[in-house]
Amino acid sequence: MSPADVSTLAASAAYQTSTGEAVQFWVLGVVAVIGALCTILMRKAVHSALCLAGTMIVLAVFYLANGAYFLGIVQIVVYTGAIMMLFLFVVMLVGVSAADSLQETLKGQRWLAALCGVGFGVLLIAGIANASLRSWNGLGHANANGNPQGLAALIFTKYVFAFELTGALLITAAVGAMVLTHRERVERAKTQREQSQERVRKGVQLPPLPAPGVYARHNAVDVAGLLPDGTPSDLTVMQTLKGRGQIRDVSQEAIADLKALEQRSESRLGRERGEGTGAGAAGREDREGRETTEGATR
Amino acid sequence: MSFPFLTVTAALPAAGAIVTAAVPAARRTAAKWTALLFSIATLALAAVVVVKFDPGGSGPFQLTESHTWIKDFGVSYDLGVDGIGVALLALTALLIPFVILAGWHDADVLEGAEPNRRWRPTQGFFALILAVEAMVILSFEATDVFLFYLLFEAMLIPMYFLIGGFGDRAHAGGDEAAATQRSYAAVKFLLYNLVGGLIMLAAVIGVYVVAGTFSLTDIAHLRASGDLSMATSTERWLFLGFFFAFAVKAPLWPVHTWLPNAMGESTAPVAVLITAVVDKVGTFAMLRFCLQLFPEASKWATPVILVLALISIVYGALLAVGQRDIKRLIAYASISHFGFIIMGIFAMTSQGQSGATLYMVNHGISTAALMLVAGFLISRRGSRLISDYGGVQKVAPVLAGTFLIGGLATLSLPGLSPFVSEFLVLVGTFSRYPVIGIIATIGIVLAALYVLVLYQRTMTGPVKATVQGMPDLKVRELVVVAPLIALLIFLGVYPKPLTDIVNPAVHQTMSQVDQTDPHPQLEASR
Amino acid sequence: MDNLIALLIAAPLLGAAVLLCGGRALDRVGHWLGTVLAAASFVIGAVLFVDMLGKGADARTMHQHLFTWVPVAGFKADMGFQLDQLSMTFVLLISGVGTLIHLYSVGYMAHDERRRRFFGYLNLFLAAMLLLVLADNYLLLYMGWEGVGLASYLLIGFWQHKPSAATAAKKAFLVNRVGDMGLSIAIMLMFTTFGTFAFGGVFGAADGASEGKLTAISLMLLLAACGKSAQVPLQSWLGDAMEGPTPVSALIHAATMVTAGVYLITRSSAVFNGAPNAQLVVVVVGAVTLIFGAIVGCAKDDIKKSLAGSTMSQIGYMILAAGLGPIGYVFAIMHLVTHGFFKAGLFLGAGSVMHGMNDEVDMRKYGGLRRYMPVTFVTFGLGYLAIIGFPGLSGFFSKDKIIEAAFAKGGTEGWILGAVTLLGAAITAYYMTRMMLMTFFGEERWRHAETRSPDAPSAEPAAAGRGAHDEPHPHESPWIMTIPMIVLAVGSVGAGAFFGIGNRFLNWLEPVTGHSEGHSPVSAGVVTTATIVLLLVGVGIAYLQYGRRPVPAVAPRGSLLTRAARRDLLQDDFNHVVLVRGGEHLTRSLVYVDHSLVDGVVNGTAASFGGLSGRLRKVQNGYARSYALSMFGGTAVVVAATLLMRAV
Amino acid sequence: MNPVYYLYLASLLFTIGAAGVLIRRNAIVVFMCVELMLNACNLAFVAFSRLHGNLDGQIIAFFTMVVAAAEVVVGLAIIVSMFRARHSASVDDASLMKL
Repeated sequence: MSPADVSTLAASAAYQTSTGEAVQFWVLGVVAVIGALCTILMRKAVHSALCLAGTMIVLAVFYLANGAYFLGIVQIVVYTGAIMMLFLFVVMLVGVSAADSLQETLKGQRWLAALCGVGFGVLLIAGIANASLRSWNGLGHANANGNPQGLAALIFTKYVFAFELTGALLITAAVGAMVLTHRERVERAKTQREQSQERVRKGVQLPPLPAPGVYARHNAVDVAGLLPDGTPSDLTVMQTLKGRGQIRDVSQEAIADLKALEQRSESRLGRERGEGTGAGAAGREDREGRETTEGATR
Repeated sequence: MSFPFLTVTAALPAAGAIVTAAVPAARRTAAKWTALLFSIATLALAAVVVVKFDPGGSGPFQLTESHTWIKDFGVSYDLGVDGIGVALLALTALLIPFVILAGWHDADVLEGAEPNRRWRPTQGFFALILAVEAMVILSFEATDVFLFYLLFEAMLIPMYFLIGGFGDRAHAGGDEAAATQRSYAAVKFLLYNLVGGLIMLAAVIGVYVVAGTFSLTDIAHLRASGDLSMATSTERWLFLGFFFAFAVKAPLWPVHTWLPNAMGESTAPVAVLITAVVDKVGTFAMLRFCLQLFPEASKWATPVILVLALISIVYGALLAVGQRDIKRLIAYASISHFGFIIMGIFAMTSQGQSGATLYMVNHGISTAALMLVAGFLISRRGSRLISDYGGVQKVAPVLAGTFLIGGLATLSLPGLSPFVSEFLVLVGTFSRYPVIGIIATIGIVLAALYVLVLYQRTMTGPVKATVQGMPDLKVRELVVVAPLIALLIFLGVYPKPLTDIVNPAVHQTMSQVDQTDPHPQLEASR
Repeated sequence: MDNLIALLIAAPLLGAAVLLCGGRALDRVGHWLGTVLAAASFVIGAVLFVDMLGKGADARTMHQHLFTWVPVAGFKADMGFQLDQLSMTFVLLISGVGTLIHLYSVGYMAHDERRRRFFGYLNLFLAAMLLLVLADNYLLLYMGWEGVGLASYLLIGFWQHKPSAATAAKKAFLVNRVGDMGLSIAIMLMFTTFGTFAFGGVFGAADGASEGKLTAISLMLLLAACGKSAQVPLQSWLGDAMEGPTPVSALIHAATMVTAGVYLITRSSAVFNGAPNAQLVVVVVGAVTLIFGAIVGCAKDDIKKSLAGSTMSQIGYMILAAGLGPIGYVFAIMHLVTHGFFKAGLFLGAGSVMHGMNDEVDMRKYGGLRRYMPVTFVTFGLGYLAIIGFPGLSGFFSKDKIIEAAFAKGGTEGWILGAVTLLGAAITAYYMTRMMLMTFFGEERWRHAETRSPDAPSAEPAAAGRGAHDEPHPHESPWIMTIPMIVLAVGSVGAGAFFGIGNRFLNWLEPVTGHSEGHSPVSAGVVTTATIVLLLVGVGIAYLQYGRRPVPAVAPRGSLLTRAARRDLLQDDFNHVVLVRGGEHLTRSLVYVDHSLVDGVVNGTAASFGGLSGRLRKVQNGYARSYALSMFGGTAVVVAATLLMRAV
Repeated sequence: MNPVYYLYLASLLFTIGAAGVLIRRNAIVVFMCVELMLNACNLAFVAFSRLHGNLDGQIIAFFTMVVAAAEVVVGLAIIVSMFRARHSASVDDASLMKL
């Protein structure tokens, strides 16, 4: 075949991607966008995290499709696998089911944000549109001897300093995280005696805390015990759960149960009354019956 | 190169400021003496500069020094003095020792104040005074616009602390009222001058953009060789930028209102520092920068400026008549006098400008004399209200006498130096703008009015109970006042030494503005 | 010989310096030192006078140039002196009368604890006055001009503890300042016209200048003269100036300083001659003041104030004469000298009377004093005869000449002026006779006079040492006070004849002032007789009013004119209402304006800025999200900008 | 189809993430949105590297991931300590940054 054909073929190859990729793009792209939207719209952090994870996986696929095999894998393993899990841990720590209300507190914040977002997006898209990116050349040449090898070659030659620096950065980040979350013990721990004396001095709850889980229906660490007047006692539940708002208040249930009991007794009484009337009715019936029978004999 | 006299003259008080500030808190008297000695040494050095200065010398500036400072912006550390600069430099160096001596006890720790080893007001007071002296002297020497601007702004800082930190203890409304008044005055002073400085900064940058250099001499050469192309409008805007700053500093009506507060609330020596030393930088800069950098624009603006100056003269005098507070009265009198100075500068006649320069010097001396004596009076009774005094001359004749002489100098009595300068200014103005000159002479009468009313109310009449047993001037105070009065009389009868120094510089300025004195009609007609 | 001129001034100046700066050590000898130095000045003057007489009439002008005072391009003022016949006349008058009055003061101020300072001021005055008449340029003259003003201020207010005295002093200085304004403007005009203000230069070029210029200069000089010589409309200060010690009134406010205006006009004759309109104004001012002063003199009961009125009137004569031009200059000066003698004598006499009467100044509380103080009576009487122009005495010669000159002006002006001067002579005779009669004749009204309160208007504290304020017992003053009076009396008797006969004075001064004989429509004889007749009329009326009838101890209400005259013809009230009140309101309103308007604008700006920032700080709500929003918006704007840039 | 569409997608995701940062109050969700934005950038980088035919873009994306990891670690630590301090993870509660 002639060089011209080769060139045109190369060109067409250079200007078009395979239809399969196009399909993949349009399908997964929609998924990614939906995931992103869900990320910012879900009321519960957990759901957001999951949607984000989904989006990330989609992106990983796109990386692979774009010939960034190494990144694709890393995206899945490190990002979706590690970082998002880290997120989930924190979410657990802070409260899985803690749903923050979506109504806005700052005046006009939401509308302005939407406006800016739309404007910004339009700007970016316009920018990309009027940037002349008609021609593109694939990674075939760059990935000639393997994508990871290519990256490695670059990282350890051209970008070696940046690489080292990122290493230092990671170390620093790790130390920083420890520093931030670590609580320094300023004074020596109190002995049991001191604690007890202190308690006595303060006059708070000398005996051990009362146990939760009255009216236990399941592993009821989240159900506060009730005081004699039927109100729940904070002493019986752990503060973290309380902070997450995951305490189930069953005091009303007790009263509800009482109501239910009364109704049941009512109904029972009502049934007895119902029997009485039934008897009377029967009496009338046979009295009439007698009359009718008497009337028939005459 | 030769010995850098100018730098040393400015550096000496600066060093003095540092040394004084470093004196241990307990050794207050030592601090005072240190400051005094340094100021006297500066005076001696200034005398040397005056001697070395050759009035007939060639070139615009003498004793010049030049070092590149910020190469990229063409900023250089250029020093040099002409006759005007020398005269004012000498005035500054002369006044400071008296200011220090007069303020000997102004920054003492009051009795009953709990001893605090960190608290060192005395050291601070005198160190600040010396710092101001250093900056003012350097600003008289600077021939680089940027350097001058730097000092012009920098001297506000020590002045701010002097006004706000060491206010007049004599205050009607008690200490709290005094403190609030004082801080108000200090802030007002700072704001006014900062605004002026800001506008000037823009103009300074403009000058660099137009001329490409900050050096006065270079700009003069450019102008002479015609390489300096400045559009008329540009020149006018730049001129206004500079002039506004100087007018605030001077102060010129209607941006004068900071002066009465500042002078009223600060101690007498600081008030002298303000009006006799720092404000002179403004009027000096009008001569040095406004006229030499923007001659055309100066001529363009002259009518307006003259009218403003005229207003200042009459207005300041009238307000002085209406004051109840001795120091405020003197402040308004100063406003009137600054009106005269500015009028003389912009009359564009050699009489007017020589007169204006002499006026700066003489007004410095006369106001110092009057204000310091007033300060002594106030320090005796702790009140600034005129109505609290009366019949002082009966109990303290020397004080009254010196006060009267200071007052007579203020109303420019012939035989005392202010007369010469004031008359020169009037003649210089009259020869070009007769009407303005005539109206300005009203200032003479009003000056007599406010001075004599002040003297009559405070010094004459029956002795008031508050004044009974008031001590007369002490030796220290006499040492302060006597030389000033002697100088007033000497310069009033024999001003030649001063004029000899000033005239060439004025002639040079006139040629820069290319103005010539109007000829007498008769000669003109012939 | 020329170099002695400076010494004339130096001597009293030295005295002033020593006496004012020297401490209490000089208290006992100070007054003698002052007197001696004044006398020294007189001696030097006499020596120079003799030397001058030795020269030819035209070679008599001496010059001395000390140094250049104000050398500024084009504007050159010398510290130089010029001594010619005119100056010499004044030098002798000033130093002579000055010395006498120094002598008198030694006695008069004997009991004042501040006597040293008093003599210091007197010497200062002498120095300034001599400088005034010796200066060879107007600026130096101005220096002396204000110098005498200062001395007069200090001396009027010498008893500063009296508010009245302090006020009077201030008033005098201020009114004089108005005059000085005129002088300074005149100097400026000269400078712009002639390029110089030295006598020689100005007078040399005067004829070259336009009449308008000359008129302007002359009027300005006249204004100055009015201030110094208490001429209408600036005369109001002289009456109050009597608050000063009597010797001061005699020296400064009768003999010397107040005549400086006449000197100025005569000295500037070259300028005035070129400006006839200005001369007319001068004449009018003189005439008005002549009558004005005379009327005031008639009404006052205070002996010194009455004399002050008379001084005004007499100086009116001089100014009028000077305004007549070459006809009158000489006679103006002549009258000035004779007036210096007899008016000083009269004042000293008045002082002596007060001295003997516990400083009582109200003539209604005098009477019949001739028996108790004969010397004073005689000297005062001679001065009286001299001033009313009794034939043969000095006043007669000088005043008569002026009246003739007035007629000689010619035309209706001449007639009017002549009539005015004659009328003035008559009134002079009237009020002087009145004074004489009330003081020295009639019954002794001071007996059983109620104790005078010490704080009476012109209580002179020198009296504190002179016995209690009970019924006065008049006595003759000590010799040291009478001697000067006698000398002055001799002068007031003889001077006129000495000057007038043979026109000695005329020939003496003519080279300087020039002279032209005007031909008067009426002969000298007629004028003289008219004068004598009128003066007799004046004396007669006065005798009928005060000689025949007893003088009431309390002033009668009097006619409207009298009451007005007692109040200086309401001129002070006018000043008070218009100038003082108006000025006060003006200044008050200006103070308000300055505080609320000029300052208010600035403060208002500051306040508005404060409010603006107060509103702006609400944007900083601390919510990270809103900060992020603004960041995001900013980025969007930046991106938009870059895109636009690239698009353009 | 043209890889430029990846860029459009990236910008879309980026904008969504930015909006999320602005409207969500829960610090963790805000963090997730930041991550979303970072990922959008990564996608853009990858697409660019493909367009330009060299691997530099991927390198940058790689570094972005590393930095993102570090950032997440620190950020989450901050959130945790913040939650300890006041029992909430709302960014609006940390509003002391005002005058």
